[in-house]
Amino acid sequence: MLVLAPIDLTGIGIPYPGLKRYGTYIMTLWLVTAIAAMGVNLIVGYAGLETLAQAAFVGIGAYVTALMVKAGWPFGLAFLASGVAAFAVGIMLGFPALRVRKHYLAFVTLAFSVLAWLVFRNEQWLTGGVMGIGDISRPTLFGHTLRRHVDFYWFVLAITAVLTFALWWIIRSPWGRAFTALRENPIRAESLGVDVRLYTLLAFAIGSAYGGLAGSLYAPLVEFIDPNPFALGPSLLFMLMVVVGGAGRFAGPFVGAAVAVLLPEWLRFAEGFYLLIYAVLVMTMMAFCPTGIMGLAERLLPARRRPTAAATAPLLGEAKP
Amino acid sequence: MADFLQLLISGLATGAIYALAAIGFTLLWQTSQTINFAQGEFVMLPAFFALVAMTWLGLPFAVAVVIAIVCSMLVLGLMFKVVVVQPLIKQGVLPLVISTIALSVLLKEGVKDVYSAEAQPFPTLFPDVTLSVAGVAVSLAQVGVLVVAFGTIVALQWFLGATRIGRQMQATAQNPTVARILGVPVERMILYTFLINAVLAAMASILISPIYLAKFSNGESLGLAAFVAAIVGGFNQVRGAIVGGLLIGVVDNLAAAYVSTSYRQAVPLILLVAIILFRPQGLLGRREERAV
Amino acid sequence: MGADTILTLDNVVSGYGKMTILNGTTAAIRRAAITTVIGPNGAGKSTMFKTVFGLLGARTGRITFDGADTTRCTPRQMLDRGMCYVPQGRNIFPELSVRHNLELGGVAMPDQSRLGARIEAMMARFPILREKAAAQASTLSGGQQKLLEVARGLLLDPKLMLIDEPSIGLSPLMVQEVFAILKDLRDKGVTILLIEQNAKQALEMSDYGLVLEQGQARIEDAAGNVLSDPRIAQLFLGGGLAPAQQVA
Amino acid sequence: MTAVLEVRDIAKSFGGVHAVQGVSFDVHEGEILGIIGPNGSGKSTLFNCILGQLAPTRGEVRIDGRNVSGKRPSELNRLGISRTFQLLQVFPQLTVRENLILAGQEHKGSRLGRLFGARDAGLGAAADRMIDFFRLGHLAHENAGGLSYGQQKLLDAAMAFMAGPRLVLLDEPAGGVNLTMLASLKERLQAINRETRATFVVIEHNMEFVMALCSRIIVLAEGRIIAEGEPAAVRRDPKVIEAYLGH
Amino acid sequence: QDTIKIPNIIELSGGGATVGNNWKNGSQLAAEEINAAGGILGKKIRLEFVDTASDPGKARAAVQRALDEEPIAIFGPIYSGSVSATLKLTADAETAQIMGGEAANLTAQGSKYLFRTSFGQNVSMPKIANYLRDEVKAKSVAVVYVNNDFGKGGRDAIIKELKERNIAVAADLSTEAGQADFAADVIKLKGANADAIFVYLNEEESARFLREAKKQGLNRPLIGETTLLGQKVIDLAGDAADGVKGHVGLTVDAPIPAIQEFGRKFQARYNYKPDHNGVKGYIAVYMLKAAAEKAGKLQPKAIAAALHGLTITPDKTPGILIEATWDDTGEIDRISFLGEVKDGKQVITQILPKLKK
Ligand SMILES: Nc1ncnc2c1ncn2[C@@H]1O[C@H](COP(=O)(O)OP(=O)(O)OP(=O)(O)O)[C@@H](O)[C@H]1O
Ligand SMILES: Nc1ncnc2c1ncn2[C@@H]1O[C@H](COP(=O)(O)OP(=O)(O)OP(=O)(O)O)[C@@H](O)[C@H]1O
Ligand SMILES: [Mg+2]
Ligand SMILES: [Mg+2]
Repeated sequence: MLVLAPIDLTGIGIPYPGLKRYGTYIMTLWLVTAIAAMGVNLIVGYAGLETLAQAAFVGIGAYVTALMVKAGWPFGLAFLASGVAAFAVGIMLGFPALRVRKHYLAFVTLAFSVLAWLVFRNEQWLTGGVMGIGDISRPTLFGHTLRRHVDFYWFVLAITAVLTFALWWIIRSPWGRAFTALRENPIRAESLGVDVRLYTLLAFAIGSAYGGLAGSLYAPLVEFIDPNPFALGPSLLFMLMVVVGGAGRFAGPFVGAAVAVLLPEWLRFAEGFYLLIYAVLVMTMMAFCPTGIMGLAERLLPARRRPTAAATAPLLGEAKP
Repeated sequence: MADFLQLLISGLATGAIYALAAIGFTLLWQTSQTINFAQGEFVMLPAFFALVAMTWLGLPFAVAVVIAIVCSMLVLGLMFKVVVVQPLIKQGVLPLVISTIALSVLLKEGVKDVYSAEAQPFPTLFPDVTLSVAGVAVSLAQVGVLVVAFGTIVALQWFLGATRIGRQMQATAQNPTVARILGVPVERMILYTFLINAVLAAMASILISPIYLAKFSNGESLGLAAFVAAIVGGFNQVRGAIVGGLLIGVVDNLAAAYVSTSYRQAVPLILLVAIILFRPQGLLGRREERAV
Repeated sequence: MGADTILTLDNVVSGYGKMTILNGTTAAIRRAAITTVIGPNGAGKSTMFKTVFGLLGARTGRITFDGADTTRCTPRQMLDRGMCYVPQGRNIFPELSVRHNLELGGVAMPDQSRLGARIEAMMARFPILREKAAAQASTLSGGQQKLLEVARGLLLDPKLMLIDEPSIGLSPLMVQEVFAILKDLRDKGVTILLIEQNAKQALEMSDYGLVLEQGQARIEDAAGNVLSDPRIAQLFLGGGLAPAQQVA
Repeated sequence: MTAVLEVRDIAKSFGGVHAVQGVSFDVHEGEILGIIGPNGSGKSTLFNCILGQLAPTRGEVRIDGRNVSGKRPSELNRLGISRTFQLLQVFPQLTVRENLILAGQEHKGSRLGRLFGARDAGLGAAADRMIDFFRLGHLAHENAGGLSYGQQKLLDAAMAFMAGPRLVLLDEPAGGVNLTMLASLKERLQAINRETRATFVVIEHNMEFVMALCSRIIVLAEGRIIAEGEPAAVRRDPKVIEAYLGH
Repeated sequence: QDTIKIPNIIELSGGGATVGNNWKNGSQLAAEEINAAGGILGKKIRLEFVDTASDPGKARAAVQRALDEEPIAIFGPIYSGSVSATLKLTADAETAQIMGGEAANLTAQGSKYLFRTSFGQNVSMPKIANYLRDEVKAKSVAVVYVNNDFGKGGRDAIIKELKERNIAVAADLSTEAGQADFAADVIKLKGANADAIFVYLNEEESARFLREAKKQGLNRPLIGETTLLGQKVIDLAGDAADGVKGHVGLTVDAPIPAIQEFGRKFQARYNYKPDHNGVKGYIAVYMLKAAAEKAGKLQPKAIAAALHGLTITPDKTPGILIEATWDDTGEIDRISFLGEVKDGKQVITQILPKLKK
């Protein structure tokens, strides 16, 4: 049986020896999902904003790539364009939310999520509507086609590595600190010269761009796209993934995506009931370890003594922002 | 003109459904500062309690309704509070929100696997009569929903604002630690919140299932509509739910008739964004003031 | 321990997570007197209050209140036994009105019929609260919010009142007013345990002083003695601050 | 002497509440100005209007003679104006040291440069000095949310100094701070004031602190200035005693 | 190894859950019968059900996985989008994919390994169009459809057929899956003044639509395809369903004993009446059995080859219910029905012969 331990693979990047085409496919899907989830983690975990539209951004990336590739553009260009498109839409979407308080960004993204889905579905001339777009070819690299699953897996792994490094760099830079400041206390941050509007937009747009980039890889991975995976429900699942993995923890999205993508594998014996089990697991997880799997790991590995959020929360409302 | 009236009336009737579902959002927001993403499923589920009572146990409808309400209080009230909310109330909003997302999956899949994936007809509390007033057709069930929605919201508004228990519930939401210091039975207040929400959900379920049909996936669209209604009306005001609900119902119908059927869902959402931009506290909401 | 102690801490240890803050604290608080706790920032004063009131579990040691062991009591049980607590910082219900905030202070009052009268009494004492009775509490100024909190804490008729730095944010006039009320209460037989950084003024009206440092009670003495203790003056009373001037 | 800060006829109403009703004053370079007044007299509201946190109903604020009305707090901060808030405002889940670095980083280099530059934006040493000064050394790597009230208050004040500001507005920096620390805080303010000619405006109810620190005091009551002048003179003013100090 | 595993990659959750569960129950029933009767070529079969969550990406993953284990055939998906996303995989693996999609374009994509279990819209819509022209004698038709791949595909197909027959399209209304309120749609239909209305919605929406139509007194012929005349819609809509007419591809109410017997068995086992997706799942298994027996071996490529041009008759394979033939694009051909709803019952009024006989 295929019991995948994702940790074995991230480190060395070698597809599991027993993996067949499907295994490689699933691993690739996991990476793609993790890229999008990293974006959500930046928005939700670090900057403390809320997004219910990541799937829509994945969709934007997927459609941009599909259309460009079908029109004969090289994949590299389509990939960049997908990121840029998602970034730009992210900025436009962030603007109205700046006028108001925190939760409203979530509401705006929720509305956007549904609107984007409607556009994907209704504008058949462009997006193929409910029939979707098929036959999206995989890129070629130096004249070498990545049609084979394993080749494409390596390609995606390389991109994931680059994107992971980039995000890690952003988060450990002063920008990352500013993002955290948005989460913790935007008013105080503003008074310390942190341009809250700009950083809010940046966090949201960068996170969304990661969604777009993930979408750009998703389209050639599946070789077919239609509006369904870009609806509101999947956006919620991205949030869920990130929090289950551990919001605000760097490895969180990878773990969360692994759970979301690979858990159905592990629960295969349960057939139709796997969603039930998944839901129960998530709820139990939240109840006993709201900091997610990475939070749990930190707690269990005593090496790093860093009080968790729960332990340091002031008992009285003293520091309530 | 008759068409317009028909659209308006139908929209109001559907809007009352949304309002009933939206009350739960505002109630939970006001009393536990949580967004319950399972609210749609909360309204979907009780009808199935009644169906189980009727088809599996062979009980008459009236008894089944009572059973549905009691079961809802146990499952959506007591169990939800003890199993989901209690461990999470101190952990901030995000884990709780995530838990409700998972819960919505659980309820939906549970009903599908345990009962059926098929839509089920559901008996109505009101006789199946269609009234025709000035060329406009209205069914009695719709009127019933409208009246009940209004009544409930008025009662709830009064309860939260004008009774001590109601205010203790609000206090618990706004600052549970201080509420505890002052001796507010915080646990009990949270429980009340969820019991009330459960009863409301059960009522909504029983009222709307004859129109909507009982189906495991009903919560999806209902939840979204209710959510939008709650924001439009004003998240922190129970009476906002009714205005928001009715407005969304009407706007949705008018949009389908006069804008585009394939973009009808978009119009309430655009309204939502407009509201957020120009009146973020919602139509009836009050401004939350003083940030510094 | 004489009959005149109402609260005792016996080797109490407590803290947050892995951190131990109260480190074997031992103290005895006299009945019907004002005791002021002073100490440097981070000494564990507030932690001591939270532990006494049952918000923070004591890891070891024993706390007795009014003759009974209350080491494991919950806040609600402490309230029912006649202790109330006004915490440090800002602790209002921001979206409720001022009147409703006040009213919530009386939740634990055994005789609810007196609540209205008590609220009236408080509003008479602090007219600004009456003026703003219908306003949302979050719209009050910083000091007004603290005042609201103090007034809310004074609603009950406790045997012992824990009050953590009530003077922060209050204008001198208001501080005098609050201290006067505390003295009145003491005269009626209520025990007051007070934390103050405004130490001189607080000790001047207190009966006893308790100096807490690094989670341990270093000095327990009559307020006058504490005030005149040269070590205290140097360590805690800010010897460097405006030595010549004394405020009226 | 040039006025660093000119406040011209600022007024702010919330619905029917007239919190500030036409306040004007100048603050000169190198001055330490105290603002006192009864609770609810409009002091914090005035600060919030000056610093762009609230839009005043009317009036104008000038920095170095330039009208800055309508500028956002972060823009003002980058002009060299920093502040503290009356209610505690730290970043609870960042460590003390991170709090301090954050407080200074937006003043270092360009935004893009910060993205590619050092992790601590070159502020590590400055932060450590600040930590030592406020005797928070043992807490440097604790989350700020776990500090005691007074410690957070000190941290809050320390953050206001991280960027080397020219003008600092402090809203009740002394509340809850131990008197010994308070004396150091006062000395620190005075030292900075001497060395960099930084200007301070301080709202405070602790009269000893205000009297010892400030060279001039403005007294607000019901949103208006009722007295202004040398500390000693203000303290003797019967209007002030009546409204604020008591007897 | 005595049992062979056959993967069913179907919509068990998400928008297609109802459809997928019908298929699941139908195919399970068939598998049990076949196993009780000795299996396929002496081997017992075991169906494995894998959820696509109604998402093409997941469907693709699941099909990929199933193919890695080299099954003799793949069942599903049912949503046409998911079929589109997966048909290349099965073609590459040279494995028969017996699926439930009805979109017209599926069989047009040149896969030699795709097989329908019901009429594609490219077959059913011409029949409806003929019916509208010949029986209803409509000069103008209003179309109301659900805006998903099922409804949109049907809408595109019917409009093409109507145009070819010079029938005007008086209104073209899309509705949402899960839509509750059809007041606006009915008003628009009333305004359109068409000779007939073609309704192409899912079950619940069909029922809600019919109720609203009755409430507002929409007195035009309501014509549907299979779903609209299904028992489920009749149950849900009550007397509002009376009078609707249309074409029925496959129905448990067909006046054919084998089908009715199947309906009873299904009802007894699962306690509800199957819709045509239940029938699709059921016959899928029998298709496989017949093809494997024709090929004489359990080898994927041989089975697929055997299905091409295969006619399965109920006398040899009773489970196929009605004689059916597959051409070399995988299109199914069999008889179908015209029917209407009378007094809460579906009544078959006419049997339409196979297209090619
Ligand atoms: N919620 C908490 N989580 C972790 N540590 C805490 C928490 N609250 C306080 N501490 C730590 O406990 C120590 C004592 O805190 P406490 O609040 O009791 O001090 P205090 O004497 O009241 O000081 P202050 O005069 O500043 O109010 C501090 O050093 C602080 O770091
Ligand atoms: N958002 C608001 N809405 C309504 N009234 C407000 C609001 N903010 C402040 N006020 C009122 O304005 C007045 C001035 O408040 P402000 O906070 O400026 O007082 P302050 O001088 O800082 O008092 P303190 O010394 O108590 O901090 C108060 O009466 C207060 O109730
Ligand atoms: Mg303290
Ligand atoms: Mg103030």
